[in-house]
Amino acid sequence: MTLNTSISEREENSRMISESAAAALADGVARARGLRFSSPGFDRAQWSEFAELGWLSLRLPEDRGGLGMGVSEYCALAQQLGRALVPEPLIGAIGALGMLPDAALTEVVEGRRIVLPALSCSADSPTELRAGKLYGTAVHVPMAAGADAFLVRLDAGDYALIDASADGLTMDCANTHDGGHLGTLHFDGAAAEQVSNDNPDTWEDATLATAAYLQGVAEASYELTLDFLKTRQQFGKPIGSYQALQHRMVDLYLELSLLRVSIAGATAAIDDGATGAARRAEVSRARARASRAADVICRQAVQLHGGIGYTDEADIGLFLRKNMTLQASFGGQSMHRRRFYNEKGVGQ
Amino acid sequence: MTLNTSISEREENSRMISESAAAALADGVARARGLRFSSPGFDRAQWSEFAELGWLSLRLPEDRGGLGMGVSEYCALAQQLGRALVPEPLIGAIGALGMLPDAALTEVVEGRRIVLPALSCSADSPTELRAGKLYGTAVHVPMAAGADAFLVRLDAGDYALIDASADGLTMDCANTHDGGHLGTLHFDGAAAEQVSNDNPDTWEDATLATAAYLQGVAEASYELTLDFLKTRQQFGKPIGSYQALQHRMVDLYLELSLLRVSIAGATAAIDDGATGAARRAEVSRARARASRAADVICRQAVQLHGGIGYTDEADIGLFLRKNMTLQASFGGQSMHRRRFYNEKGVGQ
Amino acid sequence: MNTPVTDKDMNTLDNAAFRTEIRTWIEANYPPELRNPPLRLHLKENWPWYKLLSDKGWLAPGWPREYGGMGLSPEKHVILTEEFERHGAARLNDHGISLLGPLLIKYATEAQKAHFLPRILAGQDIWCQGYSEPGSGSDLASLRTSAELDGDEWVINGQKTWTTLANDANWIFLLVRTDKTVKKQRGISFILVPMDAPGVTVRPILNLEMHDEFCEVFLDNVRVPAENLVGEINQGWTMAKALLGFERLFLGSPRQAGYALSRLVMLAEKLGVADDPVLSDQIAQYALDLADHKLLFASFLREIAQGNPVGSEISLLKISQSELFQRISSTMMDIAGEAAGLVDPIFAQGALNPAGQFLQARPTTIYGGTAEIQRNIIAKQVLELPG
Amino acid sequence: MNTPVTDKDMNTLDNAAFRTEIRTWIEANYPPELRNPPLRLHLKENWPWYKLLSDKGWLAPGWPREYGGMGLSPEKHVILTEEFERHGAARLNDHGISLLGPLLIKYATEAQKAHFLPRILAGQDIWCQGYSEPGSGSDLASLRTSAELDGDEWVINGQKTWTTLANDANWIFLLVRTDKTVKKQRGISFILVPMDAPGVTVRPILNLEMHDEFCEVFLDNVRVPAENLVGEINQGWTMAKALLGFERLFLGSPRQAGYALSRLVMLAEKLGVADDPVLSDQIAQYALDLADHKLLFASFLREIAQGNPVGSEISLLKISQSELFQRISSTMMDIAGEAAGLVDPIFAQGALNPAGQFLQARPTTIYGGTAEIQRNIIAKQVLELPG
Repeated sequence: MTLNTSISEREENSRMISESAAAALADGVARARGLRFSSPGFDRAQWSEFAELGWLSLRLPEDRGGLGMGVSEYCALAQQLGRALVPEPLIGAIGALGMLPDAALTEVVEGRRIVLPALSCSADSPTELRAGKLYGTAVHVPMAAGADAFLVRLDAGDYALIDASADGLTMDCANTHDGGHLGTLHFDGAAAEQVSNDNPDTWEDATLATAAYLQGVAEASYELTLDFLKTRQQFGKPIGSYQALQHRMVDLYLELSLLRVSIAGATAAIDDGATGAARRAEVSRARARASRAADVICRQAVQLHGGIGYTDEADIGLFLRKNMTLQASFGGQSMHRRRFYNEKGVGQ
Repeated sequence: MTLNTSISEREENSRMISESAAAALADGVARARGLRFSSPGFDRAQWSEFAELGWLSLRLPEDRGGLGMGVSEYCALAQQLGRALVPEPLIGAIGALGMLPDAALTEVVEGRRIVLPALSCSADSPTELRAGKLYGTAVHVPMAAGADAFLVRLDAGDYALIDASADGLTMDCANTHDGGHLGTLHFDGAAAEQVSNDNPDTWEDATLATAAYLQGVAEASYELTLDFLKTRQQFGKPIGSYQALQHRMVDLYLELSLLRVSIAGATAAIDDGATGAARRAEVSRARARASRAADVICRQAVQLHGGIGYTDEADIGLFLRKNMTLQASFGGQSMHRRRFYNEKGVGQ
Repeated sequence: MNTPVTDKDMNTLDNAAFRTEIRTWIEANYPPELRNPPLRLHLKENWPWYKLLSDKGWLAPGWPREYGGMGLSPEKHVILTEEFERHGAARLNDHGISLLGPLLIKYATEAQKAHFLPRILAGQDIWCQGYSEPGSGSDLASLRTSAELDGDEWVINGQKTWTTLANDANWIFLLVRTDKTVKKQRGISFILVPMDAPGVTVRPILNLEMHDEFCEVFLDNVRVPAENLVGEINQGWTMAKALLGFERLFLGSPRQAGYALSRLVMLAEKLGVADDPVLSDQIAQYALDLADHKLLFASFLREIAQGNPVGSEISLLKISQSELFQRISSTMMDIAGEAAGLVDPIFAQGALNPAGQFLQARPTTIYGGTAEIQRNIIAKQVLELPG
Repeated sequence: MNTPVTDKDMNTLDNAAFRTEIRTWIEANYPPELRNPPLRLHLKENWPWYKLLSDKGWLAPGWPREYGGMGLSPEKHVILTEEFERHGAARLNDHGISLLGPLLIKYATEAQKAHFLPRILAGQDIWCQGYSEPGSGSDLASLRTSAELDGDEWVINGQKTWTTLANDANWIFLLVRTDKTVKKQRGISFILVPMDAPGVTVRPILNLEMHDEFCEVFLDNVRVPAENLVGEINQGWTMAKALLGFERLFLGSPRQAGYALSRLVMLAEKLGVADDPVLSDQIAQYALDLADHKLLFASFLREIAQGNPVGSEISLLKISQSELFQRISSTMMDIAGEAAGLVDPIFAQGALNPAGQFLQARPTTIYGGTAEIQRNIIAKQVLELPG
């Protein structure tokens, strides 16, 4: 892993990955709309292309065959994913990949095998591995129907890797408003392999990348709405000329500006070497801000679009739906607000 | 006490008391301004007039020589007191009066003797009565410097009546921003008389009347601001023509409207016979709303007045200062919100 | 007339007795499978309820008894509505009943009344309302759908949108422009059009709940007889505006916010977070807001019941209830955590569906005049602010 | 020139060394009794600090060294300000230093510069700023104070208001109208007036803190020599606007909100409510808002330090910090309970004064352009919204 890359190097890398992602995702929102409520809700061919672009191995150290990039570059990518409402579960997959043993890596990095994380378990039915057999119930597994395997967090703390087709694994899927789904995985003595957690920061990265994805959602919503205000006419003038709406847009712009600096601040601090509590505080500050900003921006965006915003055919609703689904992904606002405060205090 | 007066009777009484109070307080805000930061911060001659108008004995049952009016009429009066920023501590005195033994009543009802309540004691120095001698420290006693006697709540629950000039009683006063003060009373074996609490609702009345006083403060602030918006010109037109300010005023109008119905609802329910938990819920709903509405209205009123609102010579600041001082009088927003919820639930 | 008429004037009952009678009947008769539907029902779904009310003579509470209505006072009408809502009764395809009927009664010819009113009461005609257009949302009076007289027929061209349940209706009442030379409110007329007339096309619009409650209606050289115009020509705007009073009251009913708050409390219990102090404090504030909102609603009701005119300040009710509903639904989303995005209820029992509540709360600050338009109205007409 | 000049160019130090030098010196020299004054100090109170800085040559960090300033880069200027604020150093009567000086350096004649600049540095002249007028608060360009040339003297009539510390000043710089026939921004000039000129009257205005920080200044046939005009006639507006950049940055400094948050936490501890979960959750949100605000502030600083032009979006900083300061101060009031109204600190130690913080927070959304004006500016100039 290349440590302590300079700021200018990171900025250059981020710009490049951002541009190439924007190009690769040029048909973004229309593609996302088309995949809604299908099974598995995303496109495996697209997944292979993402893998070819190196997105899956972006954070993997160079000595393990990855690109060894920083969270700055990762978040630059995640923003583009959010702008295009990319339904493929890349953030989960990249997180899981960071935990895999070397032997399991190649297929995954090349996009031939999709391993998704299953991190929460049912309180009534905790996940446990006994003699190579997995028991219990994992819940809230995004895009579970598209996985070839799952990296299951065990109730006791470690992980288990299990094939999606394993005997003794059954799955229920429930649709989410963004057109995807959450899977519930029931394990009844299914064969699984224990994986020891040697990369505790992998979920910190996923948390921050989720914040960046939400930043992309917020940015695109904001831009759609600003355009709408400039063009939609009522009472003989563009609605963006009304002061009450102008001030509301300024409030959204402030929230978005705080989100931008919050994520940029976190990525810079982490790539500069922040660890432990300092790192967690950075991640939580950015993640809490992201949920807050995306939520207020998407809600107001729909309101400012008026009746049109309430139709399924208007794209703005797709952003609201994605925001609804991601609000609590890798921890919601209140949890991260609390964690930030516990790790950091009032920062005086 | 005349129980269960009809709504129309109460409305008529309230209208009358409201009109006579408005007439008696015609020089209201200017008088209040003049008395600020003086000692005792209010006017004894005025007190006598209030007594003559029957305001002190308004809630006292007819069989004890009072007017036996309901909380509807009391709150109609308190609103007028708030509109005129009356500094005389009538609400406290009326509360104390409701607890006094018959023998002590006449002088007080006639305004010749001012008995004010001292309800909170210092945690370090609890108030206690031992063999007719009072010990401890009472805190946050509004307008203490003007009292002839105090009705002191003992830490154990009962009350003690003590002369302001009693040996062993010393007093410190600290100015409040409304131009009044809070007294700290140190009791070091001062002679006092025990008073048993036979009217637990007297402080409920005082709490509700404080809400009504704050309603008066909020109404007057709102009206001053609405006038200001209609007359103050900037960029060649009245500032009230700007949509952002119009919408802000509508929000204040909504808050004020909720406050009005909240207090009217509470007074009607209580005069119709609500007791116990139902009564406490009514009082707390109205009191919590009053703090919230007065606070948002007074703060926005100063903001909408612009630079002028920040000068001491503008009357709007007097309302803000009174609001600051009364926010927590007889319990603040969060305490009453909690009590309302505990007594009433979500009301489904 | 062939229409069902109730056998007694229910205004003669006192309020409590009236409420009991309504409640008893609805509990005994309302189809249980239609209670608290998560989405607005289509005609084919709510028809059993329509038919029941029609047979009972309770379909049109506000119409005079001589026209087959219940002739209820506003106060009793509100009690009836409260009891329906309390039981979770579905809303009907009610544009013919609540909007067109009163307008016909006030402005139509005897022939029009005799023809159309009984057909509404019998469920033969289901009406939809064609007011909004794609270019005229908040600015309704800028509508452009035109009607031109050609011999003894009106020729109608244009497009309507947000037409609720147009896909269920066999008739539509339209506001159309009949004079382009005068100021915009002045040249508008009120016309009745059968949905099967050549040139009428309906396209459902999916909303954020993926429901086709709203439609677009295209009118392409649609011809109707001259006598389908109601009232005087170019007076349509005034007529339509005059009938909005009672509708506006119901947009401010505490029903949605109250229902949402009860679901929030149940959800918190199910999720085991009911004792969280931050959440409790929020719920307490919502409970307080709801209680005060109910008092505000009751104060307007009292004015209407006493026959006092209620002005634009009634818009306060809609702002207050819709924004409270939105705040409550946001908290449901917050506590639902990762399940917040689910389409189906997260606990089937009690229909605990945070995302559904959240999405249903969205349009409440948009339809019937956006929250911004309501604030403009109050600022100008109640606070009398300039400009 | 007789002015004190520092013996070295401190820009040559790296940032850390520069910060250390400032910090060490201020800790050794700053008058302890002047730390963290609750109200803005008058000249007679802050004079020891003025004199210290003057003697040290650190009074004018932003002026070029050739004029007796420190000639600091914006980046180092910010570090210096951070260190002063960190130590709780009082703000001086600084209008001559921070506003007039740069304007004279850019626009004045050599004679004007040679006369006025050294007198500011030596503390001989204390300036105040005469821009606002009673009728022109947010709409500054509508000012009406006039100056007419009569022979070789300007005759000035009018009234200024919100003139900070005019009661301490011996000179005032004014924006005055010198041409009433052109559009309002065009006919404004910049003129220097001694406060002891006949016809100048000062009336202090008490503010909500009962402090006379602001004054009204009346100008009644005040005559000054023609050469007291700075720059070109009718160019005063443009000149004054051009110098606002750095001032605007400091209106968005996280200082007030950060100080208030530290006091809130101390107050909560003193009152024994620091563990209240609702309060903790609020404080956590403030801490988060403050942290993000600091990052936003730093991002603007970086632009300025790199010499990039910073546009109207800098108004975001002022909105963000002032409204956060207000939210924090409101929570201080909430937890202070019955003591919230007290004029003096409720705990002397730590100067815990909720009402003082609350009142100080009020004008931050008013002065330097109200929060509403700032939003107008961003809407038009940054978001490019129409109208």
